[in-house]
Amino acid sequence: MGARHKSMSEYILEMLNISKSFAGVQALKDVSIRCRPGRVYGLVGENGAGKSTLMKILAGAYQADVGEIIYKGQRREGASAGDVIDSGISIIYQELALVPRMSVAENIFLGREPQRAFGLLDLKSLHERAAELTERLGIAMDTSLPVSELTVAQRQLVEIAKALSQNADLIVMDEPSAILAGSELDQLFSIIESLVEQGVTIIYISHRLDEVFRIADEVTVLKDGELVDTRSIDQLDRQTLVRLMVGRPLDEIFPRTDHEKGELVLVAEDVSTDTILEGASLELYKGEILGIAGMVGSGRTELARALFGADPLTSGTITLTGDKGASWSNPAQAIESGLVLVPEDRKSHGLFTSLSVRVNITLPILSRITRFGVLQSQAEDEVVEEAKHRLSIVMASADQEAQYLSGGNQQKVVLAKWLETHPAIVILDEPTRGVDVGAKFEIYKLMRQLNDRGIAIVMISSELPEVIGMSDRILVMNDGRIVGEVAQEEATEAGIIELATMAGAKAKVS
Amino acid sequence: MKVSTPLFAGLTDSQRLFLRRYGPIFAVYGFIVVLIIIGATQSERFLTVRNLTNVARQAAFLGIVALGQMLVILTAGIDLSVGSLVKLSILVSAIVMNGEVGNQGAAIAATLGLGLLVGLIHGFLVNEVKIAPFIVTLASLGILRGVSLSISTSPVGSASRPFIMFYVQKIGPIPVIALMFVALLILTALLLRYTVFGKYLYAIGGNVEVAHLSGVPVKLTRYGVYVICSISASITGLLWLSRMGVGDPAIGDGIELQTITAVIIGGTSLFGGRGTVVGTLGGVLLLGITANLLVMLGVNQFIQGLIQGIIIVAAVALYKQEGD
Amino acid sequence: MSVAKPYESATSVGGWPLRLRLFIANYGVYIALLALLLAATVLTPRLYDVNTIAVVMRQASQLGIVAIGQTLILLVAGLDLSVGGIFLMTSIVVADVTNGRDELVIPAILIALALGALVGLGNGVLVTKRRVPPFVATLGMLVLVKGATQAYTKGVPGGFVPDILGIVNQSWFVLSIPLLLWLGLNAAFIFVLRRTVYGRKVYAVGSNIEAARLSGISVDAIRISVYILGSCLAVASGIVLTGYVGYVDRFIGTGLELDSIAAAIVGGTAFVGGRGGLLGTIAGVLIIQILSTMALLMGLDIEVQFIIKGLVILGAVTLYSLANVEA
Amino acid sequence: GQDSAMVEFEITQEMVDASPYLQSVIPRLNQEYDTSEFAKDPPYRIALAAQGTSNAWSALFDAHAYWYVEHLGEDVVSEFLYGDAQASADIQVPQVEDLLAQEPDALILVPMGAAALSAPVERAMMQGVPVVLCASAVETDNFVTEVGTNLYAIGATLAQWLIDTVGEDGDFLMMTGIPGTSTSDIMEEGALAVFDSYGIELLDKQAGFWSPAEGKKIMETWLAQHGDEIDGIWSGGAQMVQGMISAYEDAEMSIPPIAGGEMQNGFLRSAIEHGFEFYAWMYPNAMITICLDAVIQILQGEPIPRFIDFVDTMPEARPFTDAEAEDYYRPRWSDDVHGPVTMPDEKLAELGFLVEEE
Ligand SMILES: Nc1ncnc2c1ncn2[C@@H]1O[C@H](COP(=O)(O)OP(=O)(O)OP(=O)(O)O)[C@@H](O)[C@H]1O
Ligand SMILES: Nc1ncnc2c1ncn2[C@@H]1O[C@H](COP(=O)(O)OP(=O)(O)OP(=O)(O)O)[C@@H](O)[C@H]1O
Ligand SMILES: [Mg+2]
Ligand SMILES: [Mg+2]
Repeated sequence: MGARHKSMSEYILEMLNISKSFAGVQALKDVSIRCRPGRVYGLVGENGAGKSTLMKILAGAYQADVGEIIYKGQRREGASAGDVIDSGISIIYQELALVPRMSVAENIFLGREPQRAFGLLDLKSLHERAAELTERLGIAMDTSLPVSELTVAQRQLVEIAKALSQNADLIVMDEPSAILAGSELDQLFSIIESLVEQGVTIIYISHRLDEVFRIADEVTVLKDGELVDTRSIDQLDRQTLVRLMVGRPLDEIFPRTDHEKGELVLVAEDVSTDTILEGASLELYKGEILGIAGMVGSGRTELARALFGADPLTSGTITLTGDKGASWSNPAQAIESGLVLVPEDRKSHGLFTSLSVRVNITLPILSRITRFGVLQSQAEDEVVEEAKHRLSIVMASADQEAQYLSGGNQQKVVLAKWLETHPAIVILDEPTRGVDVGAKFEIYKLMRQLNDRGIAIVMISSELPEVIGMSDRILVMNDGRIVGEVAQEEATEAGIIELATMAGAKAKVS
Repeated sequence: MKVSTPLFAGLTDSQRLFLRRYGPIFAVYGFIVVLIIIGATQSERFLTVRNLTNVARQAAFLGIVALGQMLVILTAGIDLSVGSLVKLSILVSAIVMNGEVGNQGAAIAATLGLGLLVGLIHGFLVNEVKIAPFIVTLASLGILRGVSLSISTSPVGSASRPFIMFYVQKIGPIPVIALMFVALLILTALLLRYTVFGKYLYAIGGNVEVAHLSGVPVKLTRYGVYVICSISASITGLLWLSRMGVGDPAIGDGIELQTITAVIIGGTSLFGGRGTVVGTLGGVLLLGITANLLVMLGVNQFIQGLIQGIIIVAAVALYKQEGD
Repeated sequence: MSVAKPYESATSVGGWPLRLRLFIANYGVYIALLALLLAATVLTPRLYDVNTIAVVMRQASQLGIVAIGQTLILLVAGLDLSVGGIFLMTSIVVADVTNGRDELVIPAILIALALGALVGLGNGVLVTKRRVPPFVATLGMLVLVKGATQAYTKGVPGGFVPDILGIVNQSWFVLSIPLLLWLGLNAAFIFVLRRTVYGRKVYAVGSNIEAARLSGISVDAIRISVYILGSCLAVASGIVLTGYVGYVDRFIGTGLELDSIAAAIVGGTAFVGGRGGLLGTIAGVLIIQILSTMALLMGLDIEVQFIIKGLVILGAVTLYSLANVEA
Repeated sequence: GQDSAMVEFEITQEMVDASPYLQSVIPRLNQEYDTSEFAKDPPYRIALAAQGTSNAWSALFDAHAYWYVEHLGEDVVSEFLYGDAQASADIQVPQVEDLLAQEPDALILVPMGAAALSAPVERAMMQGVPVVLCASAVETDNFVTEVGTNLYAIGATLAQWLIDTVGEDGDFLMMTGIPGTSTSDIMEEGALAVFDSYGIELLDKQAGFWSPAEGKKIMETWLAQHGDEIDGIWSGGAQMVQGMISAYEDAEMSIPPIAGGEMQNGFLRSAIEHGFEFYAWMYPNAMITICLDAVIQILQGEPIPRFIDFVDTMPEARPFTDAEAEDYYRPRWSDDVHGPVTMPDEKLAELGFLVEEE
């Protein structure tokens, strides 16, 4: 890829000695990066290392406290988000940045609508150009549909179309792959390759290191807001990169323990809800990890929500076997029966950001630490203290508001909350999404510990290596149905992707 | 997050989408048709040109502010101060005009300038100090009211003769004020549909974060809507002066609640990002026709309040609102 | 949903140290109250007269009791504009049912509470089951309740207020029944909010409704119950007001709905829910009440009082905003 | 004894010069309106834009109206159009337009804002609909006649009585009705003119919004602030006096002379109970019957005075003092009733204004 460099000495972008603090938190300290045209730069680091902050400074969303940005040879001062886009920098944000109720076309050109005099919109060219773009990307869709009607993968592609529409010379992608898998990922990479051929520079942020090795020319590592190093990809191997990120070598092997398959704990038969989910059946055994793989939008989250009683069933039954033999129709009853769900969207479905860690952790088990509906502070303190130790949660105090914790610790708080209910079954929906390597392996270890205590786990994940590495069995979903089951020993990425993407897969189920 | 209503069962996706978007509008116009039928059959004077033009002109008073209010609500804001601003505008315009034709221009300029100033202050507090619009405008509801009553608690100033006559002027059978409202309706509809500014309102209401990161000038746009809304209140103050001839501080209480009710009944989401001019017109007409009918039909005064309450609650409860 | 939004929270003045910010967030309102009390020693020393204190406390109690309900509702990200209608309804019920007879006071109060609960239920159902924004739902209920009272009374409320309700007007030094009721209700609800499961759930629902739902909380039930509590507290305040006025006054408690919201907000309860509490509201109520008494003592006109109140609200939320705490 | 209510008081030229209200009223006292242009044959369609559902005064006003229309019979009034302004000018202005859209033969208006209703009144006249103002004024002279009383004189008289009773060196407080309403503002104007003429500086003046609750709230603070200093109180209405009495009662202090009572049963009851000196004026809701009579007269084309003081047709509606409190108190009336009442007792009973016999 590096063959086409026109003038190696010439940087398209230099961010020099950038520092930024948010009231109390030093997010970036004296960080410098330099990018040449037509190259792909990986940007990696643990959660909270400052990657997104650095990119938001580039985008003009934040102003750096100290430091300068030289773009295309010119020093940039106090540019607004709009100026930055006009200057040829596009950013695809970590959180999808689309307005749900507006149409695809309107979203693509938001902020830079084709217009005539007096701020009048040029609606004709808006739609023509949107259609042209989606076609060029090979994602032809009705650009007058509101974005809220698209699947998540389609939305991600709209994001990319939006970046392309800006004819950018530099595109930043902040974890664009977090919700992509399989063919969509390949599609993304081929788009990146063609962009690079046109001389566009890409900054690519990801926690999935294989992707970084697959496309990056150079990798910059941040840690705790400081620059660790920038190296060419050929001078790096996976272990070195992980060590640079985490600060110590990390044993990157999925922890396994040997155990017998336990007794049957849960049976779901022919479960459907008002959503895409249709006729899902599964069995779950004590002490196992049941992986659930599939493309984004294949209905995995819907399956989890159905099992948890969060969405009403339109058909089917879910029952616990064994001595409890319960069934349920809402989360409260599910929790009562010993089944919990750790939702995929931590911030909007899992965490009470404005409340203290203490309140977050004890919420589902209040009845255990109350007498006559009155909270017993001492009992509560014990619970929180124990959770803190068991999961090694880093926090200033139990009364700290959850929003001030780092991402990884927030995830741990959500986990702790559910583990405190002493569940028999835990459903983890994307437990490691957006979580850095270090924290990831801590979560893996924790899952094994739960297994050892006889807890059954359902793990939904879009990261195939993780599903294959951790699960005892893997169910593959496609278009709202379960289309196959793969044993751990037989699982390969290719095999799963084939099942997950096959059209009309329904026929394959026995 | 997915909302499913039994009402929508058995429809295709695009029908569902259509209904979700335009359902409230059909509902509100359905209500209006029912009221018109009641009016036409129960009172021979309801469907007269005289009464209809009367209703149309009255609609302008609520409607113009409601349009401003709708723009603010589209950005997920709210303006509780419009009633007090109408009051203050009436006083300022009456005092400056003081019955003189020669002062008309100055009075209009001063009143619109007042709206501009108040809108800018709202925009500043919302944008720069980052206070919730509800609270900003709740505070200015009190402050503007206090300022008005400090200027005068009794009627002051007066309109010039031509300015008073403006109220009764007609083109054909239609009052000029009603035509002015129609013009503003069309203008607002065009603004929302065909201008960048309009798109930005929806974008900010849909997701302010996304709008900002997409390079939408969020602050500028918000300054714009608060200024437009305040100016719509100033214009209404001027219309009131024309209607009354004198500046009376007795006017202006409760307009904010009426406009918000009209906007919401018209299907605009208080969460922002969704709403139409046609819907707002429907809300304004529904409230206006209800009030007119209560008088026309000589409805027992003691149950008038109850009827109004039932209509408002029924109208907002009929369609399940979409949350965020 | 209270997902942290960088755009909204990244203020341009962000340089304030965290400790100062938290200090302002937690104690700002008390400092403001202290400052006001200090200012009063110079401006209106009369405020420190035992009688004046008694008057301020009695009037603060009327506002304070409603403000408890309003705070609870704000905590679940709601809002209640219907309390004005409830005051009127309460005083009509009291006069109508008792017609001046002391022995019927208890039944009258129970009926008023039941009707109040019904209004709260209406608010709650509109907000939860029909997803009507609280502002509009409670506004609609306000018009409905006022309309219903009008239809019932034919414009003229009949009956007398029983003499026994006059005890709300008695003071022993600064102590009075309304003050004791206010303090008692505060103590009870502070306990409920801090130390009971119910209180935790209220905060959880206000902080993140989706997470609360997935945590097994019946969020609709919690929200409806809070609206019902809010209405019942408005009834309690309405009874105190009725005893205070001694007549059925159509304008009874006018302005208390907005004042109660203002008191809670000034006291640091977040408009978006999930943050704040009653201690702050007590301070907020005192600030608003003392300000209006001071304005009277200084002979300021009513119109000036509107302006002062507005400025105080703006001042308080500006501070909270600068301290980067959602208001 | 009617003598106790005699107050010597003169409207000076200075006062007239300073008061647009007097400038409007005084000339009209001797004017007649030639109503021939409005003459037509009965029955008539009459519109009433009333204060509407807001308090007992206006409820009885409406009751008198409906009763009197019925009393006149269908041959005289064939259709009676009614607008309920809920005491708000915002509601009344469009309502008057709605009423005029029905093209009535005449309009009776109880204006909720002196200026707010001026232009609508002029437009009605332009449309050929004669307007009778009832109980309150507007800021234009373009109407047929006004039924009411000289509110300026009332306010001034109340102040004069207070000064006569207490002395010029007394410390006085003033509580007005709703600022911005002409009734309140004009009474206030008259009172201030008199206080000024004696060079009296008031302790304080506040708006009590004609509400017992507001009246009590303000009085409580006044008591805390001025306590025994207070020698007399001027009040723009009896409801507020009820609140004041309650505040005095709570404070266990004796009540000073109060100018501003009315023939309102609740006020009279507690005034008798507490035995303080007061001066009361009357503002009978029954004046609507005079307004209806005036309308009929106009539609019959008979000339009519441009200002009709209700005292002239309703002699029982003159001011009185505490000495006559017992004479005006009616044990069978409920507290809300404002007298004098001219309709029969059954009507009061129907409305629930009569206390059940023990
Ligand atoms: N708006 C903000 N206000 C306060 N602190 C912030 C803000 N944005 C980021 N931070 C803090 O700055 C630090 C860096 O955050 P940033 O989002 O840049 O990390 P990141 O490297 O992108 O992490 P991740 O991999 O989890 O996305 C973190 O400690 C974070 O808590
Ligand atoms: N058409 C759609 N409209 C609105 N939301 C959608 C749509 N499709 C998917 N979503 C939302 O996107 C998220 C992911 O979709 P879904 O749950 O169907 O897929 P999944 O298999 O769980 O994939 P993943 O877990 O990778 O997101 C869900 O929260 C779902 O509500
Ligand atoms: Mg990040
Ligand atoms: Mg999912």
